[in-house]
Amino acid sequence: MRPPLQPNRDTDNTLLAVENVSLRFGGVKALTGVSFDIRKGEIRAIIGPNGAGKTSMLNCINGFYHPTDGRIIFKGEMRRKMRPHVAARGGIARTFQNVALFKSMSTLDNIMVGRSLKMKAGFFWQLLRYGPAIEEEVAHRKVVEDIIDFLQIPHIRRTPVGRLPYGLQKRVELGRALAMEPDLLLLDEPMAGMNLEEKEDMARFIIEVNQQFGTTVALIEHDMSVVMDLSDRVVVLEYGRKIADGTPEQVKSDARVIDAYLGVAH
Amino acid sequence: MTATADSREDTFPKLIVSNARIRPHRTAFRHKDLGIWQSWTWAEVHHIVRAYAVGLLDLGLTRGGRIAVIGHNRPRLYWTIMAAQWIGATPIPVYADSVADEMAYVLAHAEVTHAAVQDQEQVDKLLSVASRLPQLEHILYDEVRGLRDYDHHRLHSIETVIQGGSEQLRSPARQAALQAELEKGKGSDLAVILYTSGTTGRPKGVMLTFESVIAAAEIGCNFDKLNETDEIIAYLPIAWVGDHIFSYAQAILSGLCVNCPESPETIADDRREVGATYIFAPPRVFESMLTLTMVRMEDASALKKRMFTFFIDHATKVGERILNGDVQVGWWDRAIWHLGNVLVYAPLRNRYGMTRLKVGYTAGEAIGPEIFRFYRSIGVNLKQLYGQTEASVYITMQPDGEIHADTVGKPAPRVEIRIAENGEVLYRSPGVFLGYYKDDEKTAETKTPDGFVHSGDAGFFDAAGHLKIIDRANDVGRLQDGSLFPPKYIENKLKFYPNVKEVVCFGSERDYVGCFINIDLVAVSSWAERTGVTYASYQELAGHPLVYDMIERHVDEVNRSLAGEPRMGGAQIKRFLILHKELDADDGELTRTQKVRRGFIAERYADLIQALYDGSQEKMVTTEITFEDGRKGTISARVKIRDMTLHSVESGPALREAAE
Amino acid sequence: MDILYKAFVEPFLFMSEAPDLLLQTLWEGLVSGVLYALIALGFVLIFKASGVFNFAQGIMVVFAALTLVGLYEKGVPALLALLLTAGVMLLLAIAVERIVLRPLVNQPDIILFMATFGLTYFLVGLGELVFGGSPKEMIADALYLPQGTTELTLLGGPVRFQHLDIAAAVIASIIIAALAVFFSRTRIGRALRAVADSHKAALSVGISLNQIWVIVWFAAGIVALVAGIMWGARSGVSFSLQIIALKALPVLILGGFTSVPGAIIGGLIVGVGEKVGEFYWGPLVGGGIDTWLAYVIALLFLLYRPQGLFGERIIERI
Amino acid sequence: MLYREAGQFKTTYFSDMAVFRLREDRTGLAVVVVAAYGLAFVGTDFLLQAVLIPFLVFSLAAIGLNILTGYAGQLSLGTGAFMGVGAYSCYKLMTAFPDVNVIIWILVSGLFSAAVGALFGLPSLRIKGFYLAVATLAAQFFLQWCFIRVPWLVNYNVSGALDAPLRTVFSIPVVGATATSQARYIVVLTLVIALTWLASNLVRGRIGRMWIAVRDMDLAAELIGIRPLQTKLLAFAVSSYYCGVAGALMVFLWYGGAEYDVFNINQSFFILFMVIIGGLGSLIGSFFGAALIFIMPILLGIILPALLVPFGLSIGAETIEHLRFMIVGALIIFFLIVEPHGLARLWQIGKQKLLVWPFPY
Repeated sequence: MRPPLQPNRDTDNTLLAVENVSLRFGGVKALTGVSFDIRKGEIRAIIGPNGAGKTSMLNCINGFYHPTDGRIIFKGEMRRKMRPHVAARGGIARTFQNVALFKSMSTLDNIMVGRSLKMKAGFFWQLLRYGPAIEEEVAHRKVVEDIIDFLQIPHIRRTPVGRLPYGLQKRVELGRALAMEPDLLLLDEPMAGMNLEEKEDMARFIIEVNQQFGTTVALIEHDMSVVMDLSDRVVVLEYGRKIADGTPEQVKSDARVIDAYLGVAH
Repeated sequence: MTATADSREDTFPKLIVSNARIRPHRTAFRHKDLGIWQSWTWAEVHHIVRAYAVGLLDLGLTRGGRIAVIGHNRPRLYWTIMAAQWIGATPIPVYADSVADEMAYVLAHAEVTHAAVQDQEQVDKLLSVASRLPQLEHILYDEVRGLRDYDHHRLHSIETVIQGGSEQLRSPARQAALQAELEKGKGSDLAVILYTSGTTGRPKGVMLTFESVIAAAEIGCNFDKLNETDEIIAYLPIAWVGDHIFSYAQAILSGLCVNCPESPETIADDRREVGATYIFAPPRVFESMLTLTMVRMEDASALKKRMFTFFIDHATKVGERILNGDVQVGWWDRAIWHLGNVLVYAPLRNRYGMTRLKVGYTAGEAIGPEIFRFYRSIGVNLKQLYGQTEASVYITMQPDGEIHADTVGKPAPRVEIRIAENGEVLYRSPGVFLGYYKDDEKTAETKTPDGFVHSGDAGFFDAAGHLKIIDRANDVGRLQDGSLFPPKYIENKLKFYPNVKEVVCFGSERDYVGCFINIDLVAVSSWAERTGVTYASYQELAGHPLVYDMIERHVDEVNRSLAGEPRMGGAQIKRFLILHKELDADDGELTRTQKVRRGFIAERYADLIQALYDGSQEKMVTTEITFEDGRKGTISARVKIRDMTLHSVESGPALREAAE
Repeated sequence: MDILYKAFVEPFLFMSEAPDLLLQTLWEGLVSGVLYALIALGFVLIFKASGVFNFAQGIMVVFAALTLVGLYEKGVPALLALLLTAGVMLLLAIAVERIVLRPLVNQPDIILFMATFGLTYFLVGLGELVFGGSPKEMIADALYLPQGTTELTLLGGPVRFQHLDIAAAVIASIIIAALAVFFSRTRIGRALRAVADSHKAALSVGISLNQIWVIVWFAAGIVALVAGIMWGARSGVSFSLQIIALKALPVLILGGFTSVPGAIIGGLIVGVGEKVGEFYWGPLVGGGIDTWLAYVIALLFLLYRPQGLFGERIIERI
Repeated sequence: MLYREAGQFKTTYFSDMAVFRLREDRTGLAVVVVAAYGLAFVGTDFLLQAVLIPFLVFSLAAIGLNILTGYAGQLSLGTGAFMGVGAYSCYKLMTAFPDVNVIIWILVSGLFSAAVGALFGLPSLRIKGFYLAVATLAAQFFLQWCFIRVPWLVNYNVSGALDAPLRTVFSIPVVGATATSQARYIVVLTLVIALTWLASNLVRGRIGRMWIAVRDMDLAAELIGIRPLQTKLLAFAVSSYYCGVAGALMVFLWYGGAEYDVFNINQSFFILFMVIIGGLGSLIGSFFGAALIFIMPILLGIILPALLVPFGLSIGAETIEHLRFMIVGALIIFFLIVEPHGLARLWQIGKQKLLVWPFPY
C-alpha cells in the first residue's frame, strides 16, 4: 500500500525527542522514564494496550500535561512547562480520541478556527471587516476550501458539526488540525469507531498529508494492520514504560511486544 | 441579439474567437468548486483553449486525430472539445458511467489516441482495459486527487498541459501556427462523433459536421431567442446529443453561460442556486422532481397539504390556459391562480430552481401528460421537442401557445418531415448527420438517397399539424387476433403513475398483452411508510400483496382508458407481474440513457414471459446481477402473476393503421 | 503610610483594646451566618437532587413569610397559619415540578436557572397581588418566639444577646441537624443522595425522579419558611429580603454547591467575615462594604482554590 | 415562501461570506432600518420616549452581554454595574469637557467600562460557569457601592444623583431637559445601528470564531493555539464597552438623569434575561429579547385593563403591575419550555420554513 522509498526524508533529522519522561497523578504513575524520538517527515506510531499511557504521552508532548520528570525537546528547544497554546504556536497540532470539535460551529468555521494563528489582521480592521481583515478572511477561506476538498467533505460544509456522524467528525477534526499547517501532527486513534471504508479513507488522508506536505505524523492506533501499513517506526508502551521501538517488522517480531500486546489483543 | 453565425465563423473555435471579441467580459463557464461558483469569461476561455490546443498538439494530437472525453460536466472537459476542434481533431464524448468494457469498445472502435478524463475513477477504468486499447497514447485528467503517485509517463494533468501550452504560445511562431490551424478548419469538417447507445446492439458513432451542429444550434437559439444573458445548467451526460447541442453548441453560438454542478449528488442544490433560464432534460428528471414534491408534501402539516392540493387543483384547471395566453379565463380564476402563485407555484418554481426560467425542454421520451401539464400549470414554460442524435436533435418543436401534452409539436424550422407508408417518420434538415462512423452499411440503411433519415419511430400528424409519436416503428406489433399492439404507448400510460418506474409489455404474435412492471422505490417506499407496510428489501416490497393490489388498480385504469380508444382496445393488459429487481443499466437491461432494452429483457426473463402466457400463478426465478463495483451475484425470487378483468371495447371503426 | 496603618494596624489594636466589642461583632456575624447557611441549604437541597440552580430560593423565603403573616392577618390562628403555609409550599413544589421542571428536563443548566428566574418574577407578582407590596411585621409573638435581650458582661464590657438571635441560631441548628439525619438515615434521603450521583440509581431505590423533585422542593420550601420567619422577625418581611438570597451564592462558592456541611461553614465564614469587615474596616472607606465583601471573599478564595472548600480537585481530561 | 433563492449564487468568497446572503434578507433589513428612522417623524412622544428608546438601549446592553455570555460563554451577573461605569464616566467626561461633542463622550465612556470589565474578567482564567458569576457579582456590588460612596463621581452633587446637562449635536439639543424625544431617538438609533454592525463584523470574523471556540470547548481551543485568557478578556472588554455605552445612553438619552440604583443587580438579571430569551449567540436575538422583556410588559399594561373593562372590572395600577410580573414570569417559563434556544432560533426556523416553502423540509 505504501511505496517503500521516501526520497524527501532526512532520516537523521530529529524533530522531537522525548527523554526520560515520567508523569504522575498523585500516586498513579502514568508514564515512567519513557524516551523516544520522532524524525522529520516520518509517520510514527505509538501503540500499547489500554492504559499504557499513550494518550498521556501525547498530552505531554503538546503541553496539556507537564511531565513530572524528564524533558521534551522539540525543534531543538527544551520544553518543560509549556502551555498547550504555546505548543500549537510552535507547530504541534492534535486530534483527539473523543473528537474535540466546536459543536455549534459548521465544518467550515471549525476548520477556519484552525487558521486563527495564521490570521494577523488587527482588532480595528476586524471591527470594520474591511481591508486586511476581509482580505485575510477570503485568503484563508480559500485554504480551508482546499482542505475541505482534500478531505472530500464539501457536502457538509455548512452543517453544524454536532449533527455529523462520528466518522465525518473525525475527518473535520483532522481538517482543523491540518489548517494549522503543523510541523508535527498528533493523532489520537484517528480511526477509532470507523467502518472499513472510513478507515481506508482516513489512512489515505494520513499518507497523503505526510507525503504531499511533508508533515510529520505521530499517531496512536489500535488497529494493528493499520499501524503496520502506515507507520515508519513504532513505539510500544506498556504500563507507562517503553517496551519496544523500531520498524513495524522489528516490533512485530519482538517477543515482549507479542507477549504484552499482540498476544493479548489477538 | 439572436445568434446567426457569420459565414466566416463556420467552426466552434472560430465562434469562440468571435465571442472573445464581442463579449470578452461576459461569463462563459461557471463551475461549483471549492464552495463557490468559479467563473471564466469568454476572453479567459479563449485564452485557455488556445493554450490547451497547443498543449494537445505537443502531446501528438493532430488534425484528423481523435480524443475521447470522459467524465461529468466539467469546464475543462468542454474546453477539451474546443481545443481538439481548434486543431482539427475530433472529440468523442463518452458516457462517464459506462463500465470499463463498454468504454473499451467505444474507444477501440473510434481508435482514439488520447483521452481527457475527469478523475482517478475514469483513469483507473481506462488503465484496466489498457491492453485492449493499444493505440491510446496519452490520458489527461482534470482532478489530481489520488493520481499523484501514478506513473506520469502517459498521464498528464489538463492544468499542466494548458500551462505548457501557454508558455509555448509566447513564441510568435507557435501563435501563427495556431492561427493557421484555426483557419484550416471549415464547416464541412467532422466536428464530433457521438456514440448512441441504441436500444439494440453495439453503440454506433454518429458523425456530425460543424455545419450541421451549428445549423441545429441556430434553430434552437432563434426559436427561443437565446442570447448571452441566458444561463444553462449542464448536468446531462456530455456524450448525449442533447447536452452537446444545448450546453456546448448553443452556448458558444449565443454566448450564454454554462454552469457545471459540483457533483451529481448536489445537482438539486446547484440547480436551485444557478436558477437557469434555459433547461433541457429528459422526462425522468421532471418525473422524479414531481415525485419528490408529492412525497415531501405528504409530510407537510394538514393545513399546508390542503392549501397545496387546493391550489394545485386550481392550477390544473386554469394554469395551463393562463400560460397559453387564453383570454377566456375568468378574472376570478385568474385571481385565485395569482394567489396560488404567491403561496404555492412561485415557491415551488423556486425550489425547482426555475424562478428565472425562460423556457424548458423535455425530450428523449414521451413525458406523462399529467406531469407535463403540472409544470405548465404552475407557470413553468415547459415544452416538448422530438429529436435524434442523427438530426443534431431538432426534428419537431412546440411553438409558444400551441402546446399539447400528447404531441411533440410542429416540424422545427428548416426541417422537412415525411411519413412513410408504414407510418415511420422520415426527416431532412441541415442538421442531419454525415454517417455512422466505420459503418457505411448502417448509414445506407438509415439515410435515403435524397437525404431523408429514417427515424425509426412511428407517428402521424394530427389535424393541427402536430406530430404524434406512438412507438418505435419496428416495435408496433399485432396480437394473434390482429389487434394493434403499440407496446411503448401502453407502457407510457402506466409509467405516468408515480408508483411505476418501468414497464415492459409483451404481446406481439401472442394471444393477449402481458407485462413486467418495475415499481418506483421512492414513491412506493414512502407509500409503504404511510400505510405501515414493512419490508426488508426491494424484492420483498415488490412482492407485497398490497403493492400488487395498488398496481392492479393502476393497470385497471390503463385498461379502461385503452378500452376507450377504439384502436387500442384490443391491447388491454391481461396479465402482469412485478419484477423482483430494478432494471439496471449495469445489467444491460437499460441503455445508458435509461431506456428499456426490450430484446435483452425478453431473453433474460424468458421464464417469466413463458409464465405470463402459460397461466401459472407464480414462478421461481434466479437472476444474475452486477454490483456497482462490477462484481456479480445472483438473487432468487418467487414472482407472482395477476390476472386482470378486461373492459369491454366500445364498438367503433375497425382497427386501422396507427400512423396515417 | 497612614493608610497602611489604618488598614493593617488600627483595626487589630481596636480589637484587642475592646474584646467585648469583638465578641459582640462575632456573635452577630455568627447569627447572620447561620441564617445564610439556612438559605444556602435550600439551594444545596435542590441543586443536589435536580442540578437546578434555584434562583427563586430567595423569593421563596419572602413568599413563605408573606403567606404566614398574610394568613395570620386574615384571622387564622398562628399555628394553623404555619401549617397552612407549609401546605402552600407543598403545592408550590408540586406545581414547580409539573409546570417547570418536567418539561425542561435534560435542558442545559442555564436554561433551568433562567426558568427559576421566571418563577421568581411570578412569585413576586403573586405575593404582591395577594398580600400587597408593603413591608409587614413578622408575627414573632404569636409564634412564641422569645423577645428581649440579655446583657452579659464579658471580657470587660457589656455584650448583648437578643433572645431572638439565640432562638434563630438554635432553630437553624436543629433544622440543619434534622436535614443531616434525613439525608443519611432515611430511605428517601439516601435516594436523594443517589440521585445526585445517578438517576438510574435513584430509580432502583423505587422512587421516581418526579417524586424526588417534589420532595426536595418541598423541603427547600420548609427551609425557606423557617429562614423567612427568622429573617422576618429580625428585619421585617419585605421583598428586599430576596437580596439576601444572593448572599447564598458566595456561601455556596465557599462551601461547594452540593455539600451540606460546606453550606454551614461557608455561611459562618461569610456571616462573620462580613460583620467583622464592616465593623472594623468599613469606616475606613465610608462604610456599607458588607454589600460586596462576601463576594470578594468568595472571589479571592476561588482564585486560590477554584473547586471550593469541599469540592474535589478537577483533573481536566480531553 | 417569500424567498427566491434560485439564481442567487456566489462567485466569490467575499459575497459568500456576507451576513445576509440572500437578496430578500437584505431588502428586509433595509425596510426595517428605513421604517425605524421613519418612526422618528411619525411616532408619538410616548412611543419614542417610553418604548423605542429604552428598547434600543436594552438591545444594545443585551448585545453586550450576548457577546460575553452567548458568544464567549462567560456568565456575567454584573451587566448593570458595567452600564453604570459607562454612565458615570460619561457624566464625568461631559462635565469636565463640556465643549466636546457628547456623542464622542458617550462612545469614549464605553472604553472605561471596557477596562473595568476586563479587570473583573481576570478571574475567568481560573473560574468557570456559575463560579464565575460570583466574580461578576463582586463587580456588581462593589461598583454599585462605589457609585454611592464616591461623591466625586457625581461632582459632589448633594442629591448623589446623575443629572443630564444640556448638550447639543449640530446645535440640536440631544441631552438635557430641552432635548426632544425625536432627537434623542435618532441619536440612539444611529448609535445602536452602528454598534450592531460593528458587533456583527466582529462575531463573524476571527475573533468571533475564537470566542465561540472557547465557549464550545475551551481546552480544544487552547490546543489549537488560542490564548484563553486574552480571548476571554477581549470578550469581557468588548461586552463591557457595549454595556457602558448602553448605560450612558440610558441615563442621558432616556432617563435624563438617574440615581445609582438603576444599575442594581435586577438590571443585570433583566438583561441576562433578554439574552437568554432572545437567544444566546445571536445578535438579532438580543433585539428580540429586549422587545419581549421590555415591550411586552408595556403592552400588557395597556391591554390588561382594556380586557377587564367589558367585565365591569376596573383594577388599580398596582394590581396591573403585579399581574404584569406574574404574566412575564409565566411567559418566561413558557418560552423556555417551547424554545430553550430563544426567539432567535424560532426566527431561524421560521426563515428556514419560508425558504423551503411549500415543502416541510
